[in-house]
Amino acid sequence: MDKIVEARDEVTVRFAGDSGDGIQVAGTLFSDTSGIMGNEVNTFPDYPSEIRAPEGTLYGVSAFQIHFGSKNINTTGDFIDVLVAMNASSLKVNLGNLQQGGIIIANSEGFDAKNLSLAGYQDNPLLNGALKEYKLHQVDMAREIKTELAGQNIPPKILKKSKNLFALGMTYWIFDRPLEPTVKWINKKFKGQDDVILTNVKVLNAGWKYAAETPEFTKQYKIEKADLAPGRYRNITGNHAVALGLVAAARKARLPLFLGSYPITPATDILQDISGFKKYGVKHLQAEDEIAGMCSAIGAAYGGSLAATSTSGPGLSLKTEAIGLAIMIEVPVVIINVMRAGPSTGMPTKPEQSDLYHAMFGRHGDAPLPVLAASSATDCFAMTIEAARIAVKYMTPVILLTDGYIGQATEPWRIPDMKDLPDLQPSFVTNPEGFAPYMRNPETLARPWAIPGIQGLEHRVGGLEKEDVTGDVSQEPGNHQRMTELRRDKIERIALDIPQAVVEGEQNGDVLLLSWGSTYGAAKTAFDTLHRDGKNISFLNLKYLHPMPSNLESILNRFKKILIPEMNLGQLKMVIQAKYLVPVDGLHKVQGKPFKANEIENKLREML
Amino acid sequence: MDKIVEARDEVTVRFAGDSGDGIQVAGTLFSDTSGIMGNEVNTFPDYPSEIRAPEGTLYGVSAFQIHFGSKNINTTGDFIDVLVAMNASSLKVNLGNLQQGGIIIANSEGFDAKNLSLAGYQDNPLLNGALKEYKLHQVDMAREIKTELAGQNIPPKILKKSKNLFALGMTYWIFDRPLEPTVKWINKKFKGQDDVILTNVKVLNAGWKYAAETPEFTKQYKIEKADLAPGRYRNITGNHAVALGLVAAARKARLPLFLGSYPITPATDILQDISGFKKYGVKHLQAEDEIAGMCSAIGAAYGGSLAATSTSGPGLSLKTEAIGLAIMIEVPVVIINVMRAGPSTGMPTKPEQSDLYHAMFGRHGDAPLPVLAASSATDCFAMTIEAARIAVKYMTPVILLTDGYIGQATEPWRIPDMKDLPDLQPSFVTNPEGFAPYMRNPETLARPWAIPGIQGLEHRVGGLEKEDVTGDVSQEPGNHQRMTELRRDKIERIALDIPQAVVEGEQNGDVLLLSWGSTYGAAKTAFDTLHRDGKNISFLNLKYLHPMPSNLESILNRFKKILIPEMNLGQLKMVIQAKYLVPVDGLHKVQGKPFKANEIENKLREML
Amino acid sequence: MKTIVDEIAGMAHVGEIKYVPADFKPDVDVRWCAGCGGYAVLSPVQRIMPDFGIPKEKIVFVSGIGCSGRFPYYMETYGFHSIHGRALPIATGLKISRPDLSVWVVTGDGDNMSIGGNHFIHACRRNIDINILMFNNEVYSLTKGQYSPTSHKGQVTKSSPLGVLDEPFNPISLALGAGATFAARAHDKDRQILQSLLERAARHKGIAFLEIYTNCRIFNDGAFDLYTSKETGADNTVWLEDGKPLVFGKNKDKGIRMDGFTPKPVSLTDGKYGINDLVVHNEKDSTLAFILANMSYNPDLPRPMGIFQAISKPSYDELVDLQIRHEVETKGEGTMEELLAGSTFWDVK
Amino acid sequence: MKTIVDEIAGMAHVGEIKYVPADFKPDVDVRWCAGCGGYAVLSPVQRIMPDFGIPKEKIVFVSGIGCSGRFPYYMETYGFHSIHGRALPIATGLKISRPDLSVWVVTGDGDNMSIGGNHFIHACRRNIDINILMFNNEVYSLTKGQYSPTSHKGQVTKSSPLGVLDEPFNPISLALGAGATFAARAHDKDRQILQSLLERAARHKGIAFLEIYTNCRIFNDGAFDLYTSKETGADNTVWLEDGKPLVFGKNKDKGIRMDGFTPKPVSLTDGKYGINDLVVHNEKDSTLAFILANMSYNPDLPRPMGIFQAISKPSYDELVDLQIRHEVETKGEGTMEELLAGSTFWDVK
Ligand SMILES: Cc1ncc(C[n+]2csc(CCOP(=O)(O)OP(=O)(O)O)c2C)c(N)n1
Ligand SMILES: Cc1ncc(C[n+]2csc(CCOP(=O)(O)OP(=O)(O)O)c2C)c(N)n1
Ligand code: SF4
Ligand code: SF4
Ligand SMILES: [Mg+2]
Ligand SMILES: [Mg+2]
Repeated sequence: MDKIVEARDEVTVRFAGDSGDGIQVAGTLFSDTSGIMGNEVNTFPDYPSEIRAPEGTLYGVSAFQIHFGSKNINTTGDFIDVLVAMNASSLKVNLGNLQQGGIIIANSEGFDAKNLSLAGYQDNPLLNGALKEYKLHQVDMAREIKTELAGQNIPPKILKKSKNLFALGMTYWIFDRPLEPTVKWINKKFKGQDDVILTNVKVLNAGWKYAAETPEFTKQYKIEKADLAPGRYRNITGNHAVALGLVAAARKARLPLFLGSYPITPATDILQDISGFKKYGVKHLQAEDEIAGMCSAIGAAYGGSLAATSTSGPGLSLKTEAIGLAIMIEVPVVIINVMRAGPSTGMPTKPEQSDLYHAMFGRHGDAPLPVLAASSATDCFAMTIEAARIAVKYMTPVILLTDGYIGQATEPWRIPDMKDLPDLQPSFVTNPEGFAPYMRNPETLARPWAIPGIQGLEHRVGGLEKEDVTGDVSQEPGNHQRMTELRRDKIERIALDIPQAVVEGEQNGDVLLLSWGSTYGAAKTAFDTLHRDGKNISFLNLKYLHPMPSNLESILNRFKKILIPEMNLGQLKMVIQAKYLVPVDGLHKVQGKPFKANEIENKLREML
Repeated sequence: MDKIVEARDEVTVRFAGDSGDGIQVAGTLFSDTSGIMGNEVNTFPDYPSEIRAPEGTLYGVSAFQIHFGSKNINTTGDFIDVLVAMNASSLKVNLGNLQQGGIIIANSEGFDAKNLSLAGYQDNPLLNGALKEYKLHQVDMAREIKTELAGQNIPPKILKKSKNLFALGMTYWIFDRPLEPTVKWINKKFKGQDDVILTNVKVLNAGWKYAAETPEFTKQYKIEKADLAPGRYRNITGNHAVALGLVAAARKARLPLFLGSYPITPATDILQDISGFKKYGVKHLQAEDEIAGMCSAIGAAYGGSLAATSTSGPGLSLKTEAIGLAIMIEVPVVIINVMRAGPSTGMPTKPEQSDLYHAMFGRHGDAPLPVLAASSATDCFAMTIEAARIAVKYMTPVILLTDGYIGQATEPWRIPDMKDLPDLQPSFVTNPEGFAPYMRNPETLARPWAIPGIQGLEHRVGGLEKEDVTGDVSQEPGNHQRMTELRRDKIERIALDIPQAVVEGEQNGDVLLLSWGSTYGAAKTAFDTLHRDGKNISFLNLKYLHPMPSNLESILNRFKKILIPEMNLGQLKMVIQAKYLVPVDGLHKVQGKPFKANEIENKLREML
Repeated sequence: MKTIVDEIAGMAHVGEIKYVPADFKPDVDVRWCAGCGGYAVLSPVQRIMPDFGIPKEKIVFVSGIGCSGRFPYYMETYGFHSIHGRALPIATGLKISRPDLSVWVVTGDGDNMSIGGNHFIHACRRNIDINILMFNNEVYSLTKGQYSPTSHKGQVTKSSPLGVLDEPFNPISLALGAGATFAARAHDKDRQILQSLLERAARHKGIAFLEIYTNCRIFNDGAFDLYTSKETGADNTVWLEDGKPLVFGKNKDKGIRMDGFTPKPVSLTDGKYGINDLVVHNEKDSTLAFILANMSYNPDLPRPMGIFQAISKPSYDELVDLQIRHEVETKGEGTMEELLAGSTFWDVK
Repeated sequence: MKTIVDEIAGMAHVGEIKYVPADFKPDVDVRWCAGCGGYAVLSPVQRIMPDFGIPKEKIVFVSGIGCSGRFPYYMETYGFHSIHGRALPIATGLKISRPDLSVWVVTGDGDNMSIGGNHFIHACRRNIDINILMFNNEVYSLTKGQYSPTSHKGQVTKSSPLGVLDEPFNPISLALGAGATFAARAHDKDRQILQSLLERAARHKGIAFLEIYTNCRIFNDGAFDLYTSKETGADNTVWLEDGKPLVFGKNKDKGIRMDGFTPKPVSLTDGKYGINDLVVHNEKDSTLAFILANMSYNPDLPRPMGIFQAISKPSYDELVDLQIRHEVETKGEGTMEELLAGSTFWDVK
């Protein structure tokens, strides 16, 4: 029978099921395939916080959401168009986000008495009509697979494990995606186990075939290629992008790379990636704690490495004192903080943007340092290199803020050519002639990087206040004032060495929407929508939080109202008000979830 | 011969010499005597940062300054009226602060070749007329003492050690002070060693006699009693006042006191005092580090003690993560931070006010807590009790900021009657009926203090986000938003429970001088001077930095200009601008020295 | 002055103190993975609690962060799930200020030996009266599988894809080196012995450190099989029993003999050596404790399990109270008046 | 890729490497108190430096905070006066990233055993190639006289006016318990031996921990007189020499004999025992090292001084390089292209 094909410029699919159901794999494969098909893609994995929650429980639900399209995609999608629910709990948890009239593919086997009660359903929603506003497809996947593979007796373990591929096959049909990339992956993954390969490929096809041949599946959706810049692409998460950015930055600076870190959710990926980069000559230390992580980075920086440390909130708090030392001895350290929901242990697996205060002000003494923020998974690569550039050029620790959302979200990334990346200029000295450890570069105010091994440059540094130029310990009152101001001025000068802020939309007018970090995606989407509607609105995304671009003040003064949506109670709002004395409206979402574009859109409509 | 007696309403005396010269003792005795005479007094000890710097060196100079008078005294004195210089270096270092025409009492023996060269004098300033603008008295104290005690052969050790008493005796004559209090002290101090007592008393008298009988001493100064409220008085430093404040607060709350601290300059006195208070039932732990200090306090608070920790900058940085835990589990901890010059190790023995940012914002996550500041040595007692009051009433950690200046400066303190101190109200629960660990007091929003030992209240707390009311671990999005806002609102409500800000001088007008912490003394003095001159100026001292008094905003809006002098690069300035969107002028002294009144006065004259 | 806390600490328990293990089970579902070694520790703890006759309200479990950190939620007592590595200093402040409480710390190999290492050695040194249960699974589990300071050299984990380079800590040696008065090792497969060691730890006054080999099914499954499995356990472990010779092996046919200071495994069947040639364990001999701890990581020797050392010294919290009592007795309780007045004061009329 | 640092590390020293001790003295005046034990450590360090033939620019002294922390200012090499307790992690990052350097850490009993305790035990465990000189004066001096984790029980200090309640650490036992490959003790009064131990520590590959009793004239004067004075020293210390029996006493007339595992002092003159009955020291016997360390705080026994243990294991920094080299040799040096591309990628035309 023939079916209708409907064109769409964006769609959101969500796979949901038990931790054991292979949801993350299915989602990753779907997004890879979509990338390969030339769509823009934005995905987010949604793990339970328990390692292995009991099967079928609500808090054990694992999900993976893919938002893809032919147009520019900046979020993981506000609402779900197609929900694949492998069991009752996964339906219960995710139904709230399903579009009016959205598609549900339910694995009926996962709606037995046990599963229903664990999900807290009195009776089966698949049968009692509770889902009538949606397009419900129920499939007993296990049975379908069995019949499909009738004859060859597949061990139940493989059966259970391959269900995700069946579901994947169905979605491939619905969105008319090729199976090859997945087949390739299967062959690679199970290399050597031919029977497993065979079974899995069969199951994948079976899913496709099932959808193709079942009359209830009346519609296929076609999503055109997005017009992407030509080049080689891959999908990447923010955390992986940071790890790659560090290696790339070291190469461009011709420095060895050293990472000193302690594991912590959601930043651990970075340490794990780096620990596998031995053949790239990368060194690292899994330290005894975050203090040692930061201190080992300081030691490596003192020795001439591009030194970095990666962590999240509680770890950043612990690094506080050591960061002050790095500021005092003026060595470059890249500090990556993948923000999670606080305070204290808070909600470790959930994203938030509430470490801005600490990054900006969290040190005893007058101790300023540059603070940057990445706006998306792929932006993490560029901003990591930017953090390294500033660190080595200005001889200062730099904090780069990302968060658990962009850290784990994936996007297709155009793989850069190393030639196109900026060269980094470490300010090494090798000539003892007229050397002084605190003699500054008049333009950058950076002190020279004089590392051990250079004959004639023997000198001492430390955390005590030191004399301008000579670096000798000094308590002279005027000197302390001068040095304190120099340390401040050095950082503020960086404003001249960063891109100007850019306003999208009207250059002046009623409302300026100002985003930072991961709120970029939702904010940009909201702006695009309203701007298309011809609303008088403008948009600015801030990546440099300290110092801020030199043209920001004049921009802010050109607007009647300023809105800053933040995943905190108004931290950037407060900083902007303090610096520029302009009133700012805040939109504060602290729920462990990123903004939806429409939440920002609604707030803007109120303001317009 | 008879001499002129001149009346003065205030005088500044500075004793200066080698670390070994007993300068601190002489200064303390002089200030005690002045207190006993009913003057207002303000003193500051000025140690070298080396433990025992080599004799005669410039960096080995130790000094003690006493500013006393019949009027209200709020600083240790901008300029010195009488300088006692026991050696050449002590003259060199302190001459700069001597009044035009001021008095110098120089111990000529301390100006021998060795001492002169160590001080970097080509030739002897006592002889080459370099000091002709001053009233110079040179005395070979050792010789005078010898002749005075001729006959009895005093061991050179005692001789050397008693010189400070000779100098003290001279100053007593000059300012017409009685010797009794000092004689009493000598008797107590050297109890049992009659010969030592005898010698010292003789030497003290000898100094007095020498001044009385030497014709060059033409003038005596008379300083009348200040009109002090009747009562019992003592001299006290800010650090001692904090220690006493903690014990008093615990009594008024009927709680046991626990201090968990790690030694650090200039806060160590507090730990040392408390460690000697065993007979008052006080418990403490000298912890392995500041983290353990804070954590042990949290443990004690959880157990129902009035818990406190005392530290300085680097230690506060280390406590960051643990403070976040205290905020999350909502237990009362009094955190005393005696600020020193930063960043990093900085200048440990010098005061600064640069930890305000960290106190306000130095934690990951949205984690607000109350921040208070003491304005003077004696104010440390009241503000410590106030910090404890807020902590136990609102179940929150509180940071009290003092600094190395008021921490070590002394003032006469009217010893309070325990009856007159406020009663503290810990919010204990004992009744299991309807108990829930996060059920809040509707007025204060404080959760109940449910300590182990109470049958039926068994429950669990922790650093993970928890459900409103029940306190169970929760990741529910709405709950996290609600709890984050509750934690904020609880702190902001305290604004209704603190004194309103008070403006001295005009209630509105041209310039408002706003001081906080130890800048109070110099600012108040500058204000008094200008106000007396009839200038249109007003003064406000802020003790509550977060939350701020509810009437502050309206006050700030009533003035054309606002000046905030701070021993940092503008931290309160930034906070005020952020909160109230009013432009603030800053005066920033980061030299490891407190402001002089006239520095602020000059700035104000510019602005007027 | 009698404080509110004195009054609470002095409250009598209403009703008879007679518990069954179930009284210590709160009605929450335990969120460890199926088959986690944690369960094997939780139940004996709940089982022994009634034996001490301590009222529930006097018991506090403090934990850090890690899978082990969830323990307090599973005990119907007072509980404190603190931050990573800091359970001990929190418990220390609690115990010093509240000696009337029975304080337990539940921690992990990362929580206690990595970030919490300093607090651990200082708690041992001070001999504060706290019972430490360390779930050693030789991996960071909550963060999904990185190596820990007890992971063995070469171990492949998510953060050591090419194998761990660090030497592991020997937790017992570290505890003894830091001055612990009680140090013991158990594992999650022998409930019997685990329970008896828990009892001993609980009854020890002063620091009681119990290392428990706890299998992590997900990230380090089978790490301890050599010592815990039916097949290989008996031949690869030797249980230390006070006053008894060190005999081991499936058929109790092997023993440990000292050759100088070097422990050597010997056969009891080849006629060369008999029972009397073997080392006899003595919990009070701290030198022997070091020797036995030190033999732990020697592949030719069985791994000692049980109590390495149990000696009694006054606990820190006792000494604090003693010092205070002594002061008050000799100098009298201080009054606020004298405290506030200090040594030099004067009156203004 | 050859980095700038490779180039600098590879730079040849210009001129012959031939130093005299004076070459290591910067022209600053030392700001320790007159008579501080620190001087007695500084000069032998300066004296032995020339012997190693290491160019000055390859030597780095890292310190924490404390009187000991000033040490780097007094060495004409690279120096880093860091923050309290953190010298070791800083030195660790430096040594891992720059194995070509000779890295020394100078620390104090508070810096290293109190706030820095965790870093210390982990440095020992990792066997990183760093030489630690710990100035033990059993007090916090820079902060003017509070007790430290090595202060003895009952010691009266500014923060223990009624006497210390804590048990002190035995630094050697702690180091051994943490896995240190080299652990030794010296004091500031015997320059000869101190110098030879400094030499041994410097030449040891891996962590070398040297505890040095250093007298603080101001806040704990004479703390070690019993062990260091002409009169009492010989009778209260026993110097450990590899392969030699443990003989001590003014007239070398006493020795240490093992009674089971318990070291006992015996007379060599009363005819009961002779040299051959005494324990013979063996730097490679880690069990003996524990026994000797453990006897340190036994008042009936002389305090052992010298090298307790010196065994060789590959150092952490070596292993890091080895692992990298092995990877590069087996898998080839990675190119940025393959790294950036990852496993799944596609091309857009
Ligand atoms: C300050 C801080 N750093 C890091 C973390 C992340 N973290 C949580 S648990 C853990 C390690 C847990 O290992 P272990 O103590 O062995 O417990 P297990 O999960 O194995 O039982 C880490 C690194 C944290 N929560 N806080
Ligand atoms: C984070 C931090 N906490 C506390 C201090 C204060 N402090 C400086 S040195 C020191 C102890 C020094 O003792 P030790 O290491 O024995 O050195 P010593 O002065 O005795 O040589 C302390 C507590 C500090 N500088 N930094
Ligand atoms: S991850 Fe391992 S340690 Fe954690 S609960 Fe699961 S099995 Fe237990
Ligand atoms: S205080 Fe003690 S340790 Fe410090 S320099 Fe003086 S004598 Fe040496
Ligand atoms: Mg573990
Ligand atoms: Mg010391």
